[in-house]
Amino acid sequence: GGDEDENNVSVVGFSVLESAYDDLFTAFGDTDEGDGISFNGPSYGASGEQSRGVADGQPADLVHFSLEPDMTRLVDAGIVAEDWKDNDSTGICSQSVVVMIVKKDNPKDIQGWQDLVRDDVSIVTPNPASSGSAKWNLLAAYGSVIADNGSDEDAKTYMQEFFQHVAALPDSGRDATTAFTSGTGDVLLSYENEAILARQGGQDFDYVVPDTTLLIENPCAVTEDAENADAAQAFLDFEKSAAGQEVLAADGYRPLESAGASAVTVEGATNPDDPFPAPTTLLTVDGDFGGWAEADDAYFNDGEDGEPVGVIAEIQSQFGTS
Amino acid sequence: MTPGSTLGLGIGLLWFSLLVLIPLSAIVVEASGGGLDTYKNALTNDQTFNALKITVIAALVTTAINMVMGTTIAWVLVRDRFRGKALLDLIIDIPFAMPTIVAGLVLLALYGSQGPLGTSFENTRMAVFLAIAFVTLPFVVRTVQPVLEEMETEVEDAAASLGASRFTTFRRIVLPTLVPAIFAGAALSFARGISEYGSLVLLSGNLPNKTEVSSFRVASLLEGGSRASAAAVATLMLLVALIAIVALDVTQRRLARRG
Amino acid sequence: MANASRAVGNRSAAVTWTLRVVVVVYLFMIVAWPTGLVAQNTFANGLDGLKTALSDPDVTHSLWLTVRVALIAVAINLVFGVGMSLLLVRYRFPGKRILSALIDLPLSVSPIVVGLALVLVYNPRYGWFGETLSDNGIDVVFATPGIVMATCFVALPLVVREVVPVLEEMGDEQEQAARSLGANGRQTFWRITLPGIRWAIVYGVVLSLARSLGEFGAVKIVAGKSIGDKETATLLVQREYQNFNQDTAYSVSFLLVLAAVLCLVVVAILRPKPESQRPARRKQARPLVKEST
Amino acid sequence: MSIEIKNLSKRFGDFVALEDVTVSLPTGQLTALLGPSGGGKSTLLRIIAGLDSADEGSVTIEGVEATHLPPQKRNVGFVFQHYAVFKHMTVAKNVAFGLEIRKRPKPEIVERVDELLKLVHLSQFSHRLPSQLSGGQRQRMALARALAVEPTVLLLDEPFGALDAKVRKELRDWLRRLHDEVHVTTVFVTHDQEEALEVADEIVVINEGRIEQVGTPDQLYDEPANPFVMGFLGDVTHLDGVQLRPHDVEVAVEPGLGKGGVPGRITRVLRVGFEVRLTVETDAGDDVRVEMTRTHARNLGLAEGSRVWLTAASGATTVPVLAAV
Amino acid sequence: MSIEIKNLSKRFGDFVALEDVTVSLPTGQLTALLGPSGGGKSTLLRIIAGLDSADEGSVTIEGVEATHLPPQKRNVGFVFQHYAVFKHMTVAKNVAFGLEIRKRPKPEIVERVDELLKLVHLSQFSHRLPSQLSGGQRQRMALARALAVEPTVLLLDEPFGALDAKVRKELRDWLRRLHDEVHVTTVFVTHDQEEALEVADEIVVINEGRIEQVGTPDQLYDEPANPFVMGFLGDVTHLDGVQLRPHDVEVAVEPGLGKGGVPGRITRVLRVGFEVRLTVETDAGDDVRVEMTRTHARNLGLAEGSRVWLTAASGATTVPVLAAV
Ligand SMILES: Nc1ncnc2c1ncn2[C@@H]1O[C@H](COP(=O)(O)OP(=O)(O)OP(=O)(O)O)[C@@H](O)[C@H]1O
Ligand SMILES: Nc1ncnc2c1ncn2[C@@H]1O[C@H](COP(=O)(O)OP(=O)(O)OP(=O)(O)O)[C@@H](O)[C@H]1O
Ligand SMILES: [Mg+2]
Ligand SMILES: [Mg+2]
Ligand SMILES: O=S(=O)([O-])[O-]
Repeated sequence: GGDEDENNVSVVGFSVLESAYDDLFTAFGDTDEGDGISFNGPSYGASGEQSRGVADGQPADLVHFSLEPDMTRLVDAGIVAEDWKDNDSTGICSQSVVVMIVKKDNPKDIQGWQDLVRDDVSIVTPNPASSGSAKWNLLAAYGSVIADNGSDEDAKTYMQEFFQHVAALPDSGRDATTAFTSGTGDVLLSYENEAILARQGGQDFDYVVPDTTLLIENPCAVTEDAENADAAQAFLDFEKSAAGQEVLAADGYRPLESAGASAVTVEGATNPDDPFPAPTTLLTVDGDFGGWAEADDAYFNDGEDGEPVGVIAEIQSQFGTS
Repeated sequence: MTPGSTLGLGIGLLWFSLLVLIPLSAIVVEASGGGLDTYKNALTNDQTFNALKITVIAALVTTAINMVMGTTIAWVLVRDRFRGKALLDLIIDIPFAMPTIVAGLVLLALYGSQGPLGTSFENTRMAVFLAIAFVTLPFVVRTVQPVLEEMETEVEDAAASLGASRFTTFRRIVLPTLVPAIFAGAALSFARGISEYGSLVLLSGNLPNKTEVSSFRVASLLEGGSRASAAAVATLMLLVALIAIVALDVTQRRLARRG
Repeated sequence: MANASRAVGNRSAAVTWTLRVVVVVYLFMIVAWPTGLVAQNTFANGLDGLKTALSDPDVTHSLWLTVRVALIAVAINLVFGVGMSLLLVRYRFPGKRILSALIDLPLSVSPIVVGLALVLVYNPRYGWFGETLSDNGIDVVFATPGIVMATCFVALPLVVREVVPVLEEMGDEQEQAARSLGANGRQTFWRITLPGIRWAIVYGVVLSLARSLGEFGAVKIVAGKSIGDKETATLLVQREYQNFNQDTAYSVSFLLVLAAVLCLVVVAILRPKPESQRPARRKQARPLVKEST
Repeated sequence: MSIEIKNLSKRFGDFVALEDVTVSLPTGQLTALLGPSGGGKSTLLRIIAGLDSADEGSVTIEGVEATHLPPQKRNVGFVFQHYAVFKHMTVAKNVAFGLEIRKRPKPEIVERVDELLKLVHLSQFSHRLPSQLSGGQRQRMALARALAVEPTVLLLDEPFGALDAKVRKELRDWLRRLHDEVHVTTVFVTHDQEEALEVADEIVVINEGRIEQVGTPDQLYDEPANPFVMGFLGDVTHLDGVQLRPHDVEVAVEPGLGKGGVPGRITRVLRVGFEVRLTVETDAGDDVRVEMTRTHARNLGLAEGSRVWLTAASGATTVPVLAAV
Repeated sequence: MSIEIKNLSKRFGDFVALEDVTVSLPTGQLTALLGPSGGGKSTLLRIIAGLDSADEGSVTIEGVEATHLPPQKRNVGFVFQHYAVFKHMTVAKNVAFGLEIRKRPKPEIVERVDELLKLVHLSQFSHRLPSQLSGGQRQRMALARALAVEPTVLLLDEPFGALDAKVRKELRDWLRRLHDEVHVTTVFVTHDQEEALEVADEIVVINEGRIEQVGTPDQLYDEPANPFVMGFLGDVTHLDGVQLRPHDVEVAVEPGLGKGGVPGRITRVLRVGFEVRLTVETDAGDDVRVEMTRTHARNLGLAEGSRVWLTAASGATTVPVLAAV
């Protein structure tokens, strides 16, 4: 949007990004580079849907998705440069981990992945067809079995049980939060930053960082035909800088190592002074699933192009929720 | 047709086509692109099937409620007299004029867990029924009301003078006269019920197989990038809308013919 | 009715009261109370909620956009509606009946389907016409024209539905009289036809306005989730509510409800009074009734 | 026996629609309630039928005290001006309605409906819907429907008011003949004096909620009780300070003996059928209307411009002008 | 000069509404188009006004070839049965409409409207809306509106059809007088023969799209061209193999000389005003209707049951029964 405005950067981001970006816009506006640059008409929604929107023509100068395949779609469409990863942060702007959001005081005492498939527990996680958060959650769940020395078969069995406990598959990470806060399910799988943000916003629940979890890395890029490429790039640079990462950290994102940001107190975190506890086992997509290019096909391919259906997608479809 | 009116008709049809006809056909074309398989796959998906089932059931149930309540309301508005009746008449149209998203919010405020009633209807089937009952409320009332107003009370006098009791008069004389209007309203109510979206956004929780209705199914297929499947479900919904419109047209014509 | 007879009028008091109470309670529970709660929630903290909301540029932006879109859509529907009504009532042409039925179609199409339909045709990348239009610098989807079209679509039949019956009832005798007195087509339309249907047009416009201000689903699909200058008030309500800003959501909702109710009040005031407030019908009708077989 | 109405009053709010009406409508006869619009005719008829209730007074129908009976217990047939047909039922179903309500056996109903439709000449239309009938046919159907339940009295509220002149005349004759066949006590409302004079055995003139006069057509025409009845029952013209009927004005082509009549000049001659209608402007400047047969006019050689002298015929019904309404 | 209609034909689909109609309607006169419903009267009038177009034939109005002129160019005043008043305009505005369209100067319009409203006796209603007028007043307003543009011809389609009998009669007289004042060529449609006979200078009888006869009221009444016209213009009864008017039947109380007349018995005596209507059942079983004056009936001492002998009066208009329609 904001085509009329020369110094406007149009942003397309994934669903939970909004309030962090609002803070970033403000902080960036206070810098010299950011002076006079505006961010009217940003758009936030389920990562996959947002990515498809841009591929289908929604105007964007700067895109910030939940996960890499959504960026790859734009590279394939020629909207984002092939070399979008060639920088210090390998194209990543923000980080988080998968956490379990539970009711206040954790009445069902949910601590880890095996608790999710207990008889009395129902799960809310978004729909992988549109949401990035969903794919992170499902991979984390699958990976937790492998990390526990399980086989792929064990993991599949676990995922089958998992889906039996799913109460709702909202369209985006944010929709999932709304569903959970309005009473659906006993546990919500989400970004750590979303848990912290919601608590900052007055939502009265707790969250658990399980022992085994997955590192979330959200990619970002300036588009090829950006109307305001310089301004967009300046903002992106600011976001990845120490100052930018500190802003993000205050909103619950784990700072990028490459930025060298100093520690901040994070309101809403379980322990505001040690906001980002390290899990016992931190899985990564590159390290444990062979990178997104492989993982997306292997686990989430919906088989529409006649290719083999992804492992998780297949299990999910058996439960009729797709 | 004069040249001027022909030109007017041309422009009107062009706009109508660009706005309505071509886009709606695009849905059918999109869905049919992959042959019948698209329909088969879309509709054999359990979640889709359940969404359609829930939608149809909710629309049917609320339509049935509307047929009874709508007729009763119309009756009271036309035949009864009491203070504040004009206000009731106004209230009937509120669901039609109120933005649907707000309608959901409004119902949530009363029937949600934070509402004064202590009911927590959010994310339940009750919420779906409630929302659809709310948005479809005016249809039967507004189709029956004018017919009742037009109806000569003399006809009822005639039945009475022929020996019919009030109940018999209602059942054999009044009701048959109202039936076409009731069904016309029901057709509109059903069509609207089956296509409801906005009022459910904040209210139904959109739980698959439980409270997810077909509009959400289309939206979510679309968000998930399955345009063809979305179009297939949309085609089905369009078909129902068309049938409702035809039913409406037929009943209205029958009403007119009866004179 | 004025001449409600004994047989019809004095039903037993028990039945009258039962029906009356059932109707009042039902309407109160379904419509009146929930609607009232919006106001209550909006003013829970006095005027603060409303003030805060209105100081948010996104809110004012969205309200302004909503009003602008609604006005444009109403203007388009007005011209289309009046023109179409005239054609449907005063002229004969093949396919007329189908057209008149199809015009009602938007009333029963899901807003999501409307959005999907428009996207399929006007999307700049894969839409049937979208590419061509976009190459010529015309953006429809993800831009205001799309929002206007979606709004036009859902409110399309409202003017026609109001005007057609009035035109039919009016008949063409007055127009013929004007012609015989020397008026040409244009003069006849402006001086005779239009004044004859002006109230119907006003109702149609007011109803369209209410509907246009409140459109949600179709716009949501077409607009592309953009905040600020492409976000209508209803979209903002959803976003704010889901972003845990219930106060803003209620404040904007309240404004929308207020607009809707105002529209209805206008219609209620303008509509001719029902039978009961006119002189007794049987007397009035007599000289006009001529039997035709 | 008959319909006895005693001291009946009816008010709508402040408005007095009927004021202390007492009248007896004879059994087996065809009685007309005649009067101007708003006079209270329909109100009276509806009270007899039980469709409205009186504020005061009583109604007795064929010996049965009926003041407080509901309409369905009065066994009264009512025919409405606008027919009040049941639009969703066929002609036969309409006629059968009252019998079905009474749970008569099927074959009996079929037979009776057939018979009635034959009576009103609608046999071939029995399966049509009312919307497919002409106005006159609808009205005949409404009559058959009312007759089906063998009412003790038949009440018709301006039964032909909604029909056009020609059909109205036909149906008028037909009603008279029907009554001569069926002989049910019949009361019909009209505001057309010709209709009343032609059809009724007895006429009740009602005006402003009061009964002005009751009598046979001849009585009313020849001995009107007051100027209102005189004016309402036929044409009236003014001559020399009195009201009289145009055919009671005698025309002479030369001044008579004595007073010699009122001199004037013929300004208009109109022939309708075998009747001639003259307009005479008197020397005083008044217009007097005169009617006579064509033969008579020809004998007198009357034409536009003729000078004439007018007198009231001997035995003419006259009323002083001052009292005229 | 006048309205000349030549070989006019009009079809609606297969249905022939007018078939080769040729007629000349004289200037300055009041002409009635008389005929039964569906005969084509309105169609003819609308074609003259240009509101419909003919399939074949030509229309000339006061010397101007008008066949293809649009209505607004014909300078024709048209008055519709249901008035077609402009509901949203006051009476004065209605009347002024045609003048405003013609962009006449304001003061002239005001003056002319005043004058016309005076003519139709509506001056005190000039600021009312049509809905506040009675039917008769509305029709007078419609007339004033049509007259305002000083039309060369004034066309009225059943102008009084929607009014009730009393008002209709009043307006009829008023139209006649108005025409005598204004003298504009006027054509009016009616299906009421009495209206035509009373008001028109000349009558055109139309039936089934064809012209049956053209003539003055007297010509049509006394010398009907065919049984249809005879039957349509007045009452007809049958006597001894011929059709004739009821007042042309002579009644004797004893058999006459020679053939002696048709014997019968009076079955019904009906007095309406100064006229008496008898129904006589002949010995052959036919019903014959007879009309005579009351005096005549009294002189003969006629009553129900009297035995009488009937003959056709000498000079009576008769038509053989077989040819009757
Ligand atoms: N339900 C009513 N409420 C108020 N006034 C009424 C009602 N019914 C009749 N009236 C008044 O009572 C008076 C008599 O009415 P009624 O219908 O009996 O007259 P009518 O003689 O039948 O006249 P018409 O010939 O016009 O039918 C009228 O002035 C009428 O306005
Ligand atoms: N627009 C039309 N389409 C088809 N048929 C028509 C149309 N207008 C008139 N007719 C037919 O043409 C015939 C003559 O109609 P017209 O209106 O001239 O009759 P009319 O003599 O004026 O009768 P009425 O006294 O009932 O007004 C009728 O049978 C009528 O049904
Ligand atoms: Mg009456
Ligand atoms: Mg006609
Ligand atoms: O916005 S999500 O992609 O995380 O749903």
